[in-house]
Amino acid sequence: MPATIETPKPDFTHTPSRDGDRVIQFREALREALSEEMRKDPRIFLMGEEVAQYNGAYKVSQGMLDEFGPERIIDTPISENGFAGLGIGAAMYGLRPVIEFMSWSFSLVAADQILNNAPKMLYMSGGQWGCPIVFRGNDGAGGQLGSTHSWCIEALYSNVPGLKMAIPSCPYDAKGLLKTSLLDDDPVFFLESERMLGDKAHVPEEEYYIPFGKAALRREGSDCTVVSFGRPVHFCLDAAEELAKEGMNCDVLDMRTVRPLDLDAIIESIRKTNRIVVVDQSWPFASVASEVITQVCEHGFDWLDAPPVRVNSDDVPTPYAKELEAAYLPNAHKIAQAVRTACGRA
Amino acid sequence: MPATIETPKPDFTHTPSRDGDRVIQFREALREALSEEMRKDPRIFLMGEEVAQYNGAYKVSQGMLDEFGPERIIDTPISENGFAGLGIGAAMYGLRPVIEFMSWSFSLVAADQILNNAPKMLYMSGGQWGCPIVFRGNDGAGGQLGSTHSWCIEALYSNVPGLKMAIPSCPYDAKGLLKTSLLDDDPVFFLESERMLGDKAHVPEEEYYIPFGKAALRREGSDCTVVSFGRPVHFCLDAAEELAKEGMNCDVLDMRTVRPLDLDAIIESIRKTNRIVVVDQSWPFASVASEVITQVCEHGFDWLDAPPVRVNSDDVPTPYAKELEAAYLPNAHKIAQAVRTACGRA
Amino acid sequence: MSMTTTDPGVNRPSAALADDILLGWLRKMLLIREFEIRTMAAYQQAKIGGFCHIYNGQEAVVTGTFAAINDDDPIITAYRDHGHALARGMDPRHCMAEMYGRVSGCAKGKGGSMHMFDKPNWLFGGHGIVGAQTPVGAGLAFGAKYTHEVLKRGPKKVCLCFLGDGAINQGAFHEAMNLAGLFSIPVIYIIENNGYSMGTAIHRGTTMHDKLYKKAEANAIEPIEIDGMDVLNVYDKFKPYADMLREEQRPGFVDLKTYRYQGHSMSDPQKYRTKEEVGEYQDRDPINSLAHHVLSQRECLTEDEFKALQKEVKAQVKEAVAFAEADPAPDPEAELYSDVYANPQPNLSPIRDYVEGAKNPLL
Amino acid sequence: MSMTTTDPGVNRPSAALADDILLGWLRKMLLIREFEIRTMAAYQQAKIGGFCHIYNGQEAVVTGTFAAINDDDPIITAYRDHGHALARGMDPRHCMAEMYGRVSGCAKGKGGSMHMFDKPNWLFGGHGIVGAQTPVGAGLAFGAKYTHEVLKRGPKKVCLCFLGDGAINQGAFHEAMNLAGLFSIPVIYIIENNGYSMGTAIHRGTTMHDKLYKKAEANAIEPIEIDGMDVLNVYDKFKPYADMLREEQRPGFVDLKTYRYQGHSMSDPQKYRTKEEVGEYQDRDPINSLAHHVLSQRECLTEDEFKALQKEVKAQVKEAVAFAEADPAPDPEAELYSDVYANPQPNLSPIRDYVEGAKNPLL
Ligand SMILES: Cc1ncc(C[n+]2csc(CCOP(=O)(O)OP(=O)(O)O)c2C)c(N)n1
Ligand SMILES: Cc1ncc(C[n+]2csc(CCOP(=O)(O)OP(=O)(O)O)c2C)c(N)n1
Ligand SMILES: [Mg+2]
Ligand SMILES: [Mg+2]
Repeated sequence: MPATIETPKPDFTHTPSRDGDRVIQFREALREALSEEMRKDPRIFLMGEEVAQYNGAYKVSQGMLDEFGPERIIDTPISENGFAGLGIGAAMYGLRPVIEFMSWSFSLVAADQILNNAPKMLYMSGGQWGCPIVFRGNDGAGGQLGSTHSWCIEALYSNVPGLKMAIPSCPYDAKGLLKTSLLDDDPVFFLESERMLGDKAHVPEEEYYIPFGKAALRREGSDCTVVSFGRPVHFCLDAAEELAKEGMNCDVLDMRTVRPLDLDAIIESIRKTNRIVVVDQSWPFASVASEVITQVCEHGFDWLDAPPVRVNSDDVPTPYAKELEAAYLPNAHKIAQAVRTACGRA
Repeated sequence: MPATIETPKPDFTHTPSRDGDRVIQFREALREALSEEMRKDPRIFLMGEEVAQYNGAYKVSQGMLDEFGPERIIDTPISENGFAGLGIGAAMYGLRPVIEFMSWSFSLVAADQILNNAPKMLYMSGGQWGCPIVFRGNDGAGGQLGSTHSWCIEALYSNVPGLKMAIPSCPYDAKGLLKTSLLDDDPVFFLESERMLGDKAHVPEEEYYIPFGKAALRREGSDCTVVSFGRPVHFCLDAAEELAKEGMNCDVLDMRTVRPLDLDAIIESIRKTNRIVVVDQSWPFASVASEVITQVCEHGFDWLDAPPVRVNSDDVPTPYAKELEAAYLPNAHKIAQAVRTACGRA
Repeated sequence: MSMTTTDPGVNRPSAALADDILLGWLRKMLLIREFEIRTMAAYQQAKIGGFCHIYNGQEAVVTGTFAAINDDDPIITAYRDHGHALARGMDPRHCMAEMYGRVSGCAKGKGGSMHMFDKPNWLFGGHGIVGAQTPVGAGLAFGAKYTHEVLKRGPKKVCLCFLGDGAINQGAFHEAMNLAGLFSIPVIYIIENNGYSMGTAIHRGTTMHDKLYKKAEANAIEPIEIDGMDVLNVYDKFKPYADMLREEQRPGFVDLKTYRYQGHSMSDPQKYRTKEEVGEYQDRDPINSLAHHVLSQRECLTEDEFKALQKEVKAQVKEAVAFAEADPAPDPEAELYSDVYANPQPNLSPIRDYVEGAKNPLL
Repeated sequence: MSMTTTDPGVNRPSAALADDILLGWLRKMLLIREFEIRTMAAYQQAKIGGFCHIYNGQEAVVTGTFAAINDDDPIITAYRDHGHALARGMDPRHCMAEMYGRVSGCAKGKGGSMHMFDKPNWLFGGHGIVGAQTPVGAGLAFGAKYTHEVLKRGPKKVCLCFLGDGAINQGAFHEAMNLAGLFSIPVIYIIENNGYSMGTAIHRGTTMHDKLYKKAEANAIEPIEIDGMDVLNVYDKFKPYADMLREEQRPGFVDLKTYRYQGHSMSDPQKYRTKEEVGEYQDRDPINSLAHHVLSQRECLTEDEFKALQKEVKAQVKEAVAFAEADPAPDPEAELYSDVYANPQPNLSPIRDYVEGAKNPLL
């Protein structure tokens, strides 16, 4: 019988302040999370295209080859299905792999491994073997990368039971959520954004973990609930700022994980605001936005004074041209407009 | 410049009666649609695993090798990504491929081709090359096939713009919708059900086409709107029958295509019933059911007197054991219960 | 291609094995054969559902290869997996109960025929998507090598990853072979080359079907061909090969030629081959061959003992069926929402909270 | 491996070509080089967005292979595609306008640098997902063969499907090769083997990197190796090979050794190779080689004519840039929701109805 080594449970009680002057980039926060956990647990390794010698296509793993060596920071050929599956086998064997997709857009060639194997192994084996693995990489439009390179895979993959999904919006959360992911015993799909990797903010040097399924209230207001996750959270805050000038005040909820989804926080907010706008940078049809709205209607219908409104990317393949892409993506203007609609002021 | 050959537009004016005694199986209706169109258009060919010499794993293509020969009924190795991509290239070149997935569950290995290429080619090329292709096969639980073989891919794939998706519930529609798919200039994802291939009903011998985006009202009632597509439509009808005995009468809408989705028919119905239950055999999170509820809330919120209710498969990998699978799938009992809930009678 | 050859005579590795070992193989193969006969019967009575793939004819493959490796070497295979489970030591009762969809099944009835997992015996499944187990197999071997070299725990291992001849055509396998060749991962790909993938004879689906080893060589993997109808031959050829790969910690590829007597699955009319062809292979039946060897060559078994052995195995399988019949079905209330997450949390699903299920009977 | 060899002397196919043809090649290569120089400049000025992959150093590949086939043979390639578009005859103005994201771009600004499509010239893209074009290429060749044999229209064709050395490691390619070998599909896979996939030197990512032909042979495809730094050599080796495959309607595989002078994309610090290595290849620059040939060996061009040619090409590219600069950006109102469906219908989207967009400028 394979030996079982317990992974420590994350300590969620320690929650250092978000304020401070240790300002680092989003990518550095990710690296810090990875490195801290790798130092403690030799079973963790990082594998993906260009993660080692090239220091990461987006420099998330910069310097990690030097610290951890080629046995634990591993360059792969362009074989996403192959190395995702390899990670799954290694996880079943008892290791704790972190598989980097240079972009989640490239994970479609690995869809079978990541959707049919990782999230279902525990069930298919009747509880014998789980799959503690983290898949991570860039998600969403990276800036004029065109239609094959701009996937928001949360809409597709969140449908699948057995996986967890984290989508941080800021460096502080990136570190805390990734550290939690690395200790989790289930497959975690961790979605970063190329457009945010250079974002800077205070990140505590000390260790901390952010629990899954706990939304963060980024701004308070009683006129409308605005729900989002990942990069569009910033557009929501911009919109809220703009709307405040018009006398409309929003609760802005950053979900942080979409599976689990902190419905309680949303319901609590709409009990106050009675209105909701959901902002999601993926295509609309059968998206996380659809799901949030559905859950809100199922569980908070009576609190709603107006139809829920969603803001997604436009329902077209992501265009290349700057003007088209800008028109396509959610932005503060569209969100503000949606809030006005939700509040009957459009 | 490659020559362009116009494909005739389907004639939707001819709608033969659904009643009659030419009773054939669902699979025969599919075969009839394929064969009729293949006789008229030599550009159509059928490709997939075991479609030719074996006469189809599920006998949809029985006898077609004899009629059309090995150039047009083509057996492939187990290389879904390869032959789906091959079909896409052939479609771009000017042919009209029909690619059979033995099961849509096996299309995950081809996800990149069918989601990144087929639906986006027209856009990426700025209108130069479309992709007139039909992907078809079994979708949903086939009867104790376990978690990797029971996918309902509509939840995942319907998110993607550029594709169309048809999900017939009966032989009559199977023929008419597949014939329409074969004349369409866009990629059509055509979802059959192993559990229905043997279903028998009257199918007119003559040619007819069913337009996309037109739901069929399968039963009328004013107490609740029940929306579904594909196999669960039958469970909805059973539930409606049961509920009628309790004095509750349902509109049962069979959507027939989910992209396009006939929202107008749904709204029309809820203006009468003010209540809605959506039945979808896929997992709930970010499913077509979520989308239907969201669209209804966006466009028909004021008509709703009660929270919308959905019935999905349970949110777990599909179990093997008969009892677990039965508990997992939507059924008439669950649907009736959902309608009672929607009508405040639970 | 480099072929590992063995002397026909006394230098065969199997010649050095004790009689008991060979008798153990015979028992194993009889058990698998008998188990499958009962499986077919139960399937025909609709006691077993879903897809069900019978192993008859291929018994020498698992018996011979498993004999050449260690009990703690990881194993992974496709959906035609009853033989692997039994040969690896799974109690036939749990194997049968799984197919019956019962609580004492190896996966508590959640997996079924295609998904036999046995953690105590290092069997990592039973996988239904053709070819999908091949990168996972590389990962198991990677895990073993990493554990040995980086974590400094555990011995040098090899992973046996089985796949069918039809699975060769999945891109996943080529990615896996390239990774294995590149990283020198000790995974041994064993093609159970029974000549057909469903109704497709190998030459109709696979290029270079008579030189499959080229597919390995293209990925810097040293291949070997083995006739799999004779378990002694399988062991003799495979043992030194596996030993070498274990020692050198690098990948392998075995074109193991075998044959399945039954249809692809329980619903296969088998029009794609002749009765004569099946008969030719049955004339070289692996069980008969080994029986002949121990009865007439080694003479370490008498006819009476053989009959007793057959009887014993029959009884064991009969008991396994009775066990499965008597075993209760899983209770949806307790089992539907368990084993989905190792670490269940609130709000993971819009439907219900996940729970911890009953302990797996094998653990 | 079977290598198609050609005499070094007068029997070379290119020796029989008229001077004009070779001068046309020279012009083509100069055009590509100049175009890429301007592309880099425009990218650095942020006039071009997204990923942008420069073709410098590889010009002889497209020039030599395209010269060996017909204008109506289908072509498909990866994202490093400016050279293919220009060599195939796309007006540089539409090519540059595409990268500028303007309405007169070959994809009306919807595709960008990685997605150059040119229907009149049978160029089926520019594809961004590594390896994904390889089954599609098999499909184009299948389409051509089907059109010829089943529809009884059109001539025998070959499809050239280009891919990088890194793309070899995608499973899609192996599935495609097996299908091509099995169905005898006239697709010629041309590995533009520039030795690197991003920062990964070929031996670090690909087994049998010095015998790539083994990957083809494993799929019953007869391969060939060509040094791609000299366009005459490319043509001489490729022409008879392509002719044979066209005639016999079967697949090919070319390990075409070339080199890229620039980084992988515009944001590559290139720490994985030395300046010396780049210099060695630049010493064998394909443009210089051909210039030398026509100036000093064939003597069909004078120094003055060469200078005039260079000037003319410079002017043409400059004009293309000016064209792109002046061209308007697409109007989201008209173009965002067009070209999504060839047959738009109501209710396809919850957001808005799809529309017909402006006619593509190339059509
Ligand atoms: C990706 C995928 N495609 C198709 C199938 C359906 N299928 C199941 S088994 C099989 C044949 C496999 O043949 P082979 O690999 O030779 O194994 P054997 O059945 O002979 O043991 C097919 C096509 C599947 N399970 N997965
Ligand atoms: C499936 C997939 N994985 C990763 C990438 C990111 N990527 C783009 S180009 C590239 C390197 C490809 O190298 P090669 O095939 O040798 O082509 P070259 O750039 O040398 O022309 C990578 C990893 C991608 N586009 N698609
Ligand atoms: Mg087989
Ligand atoms: Mg390269």
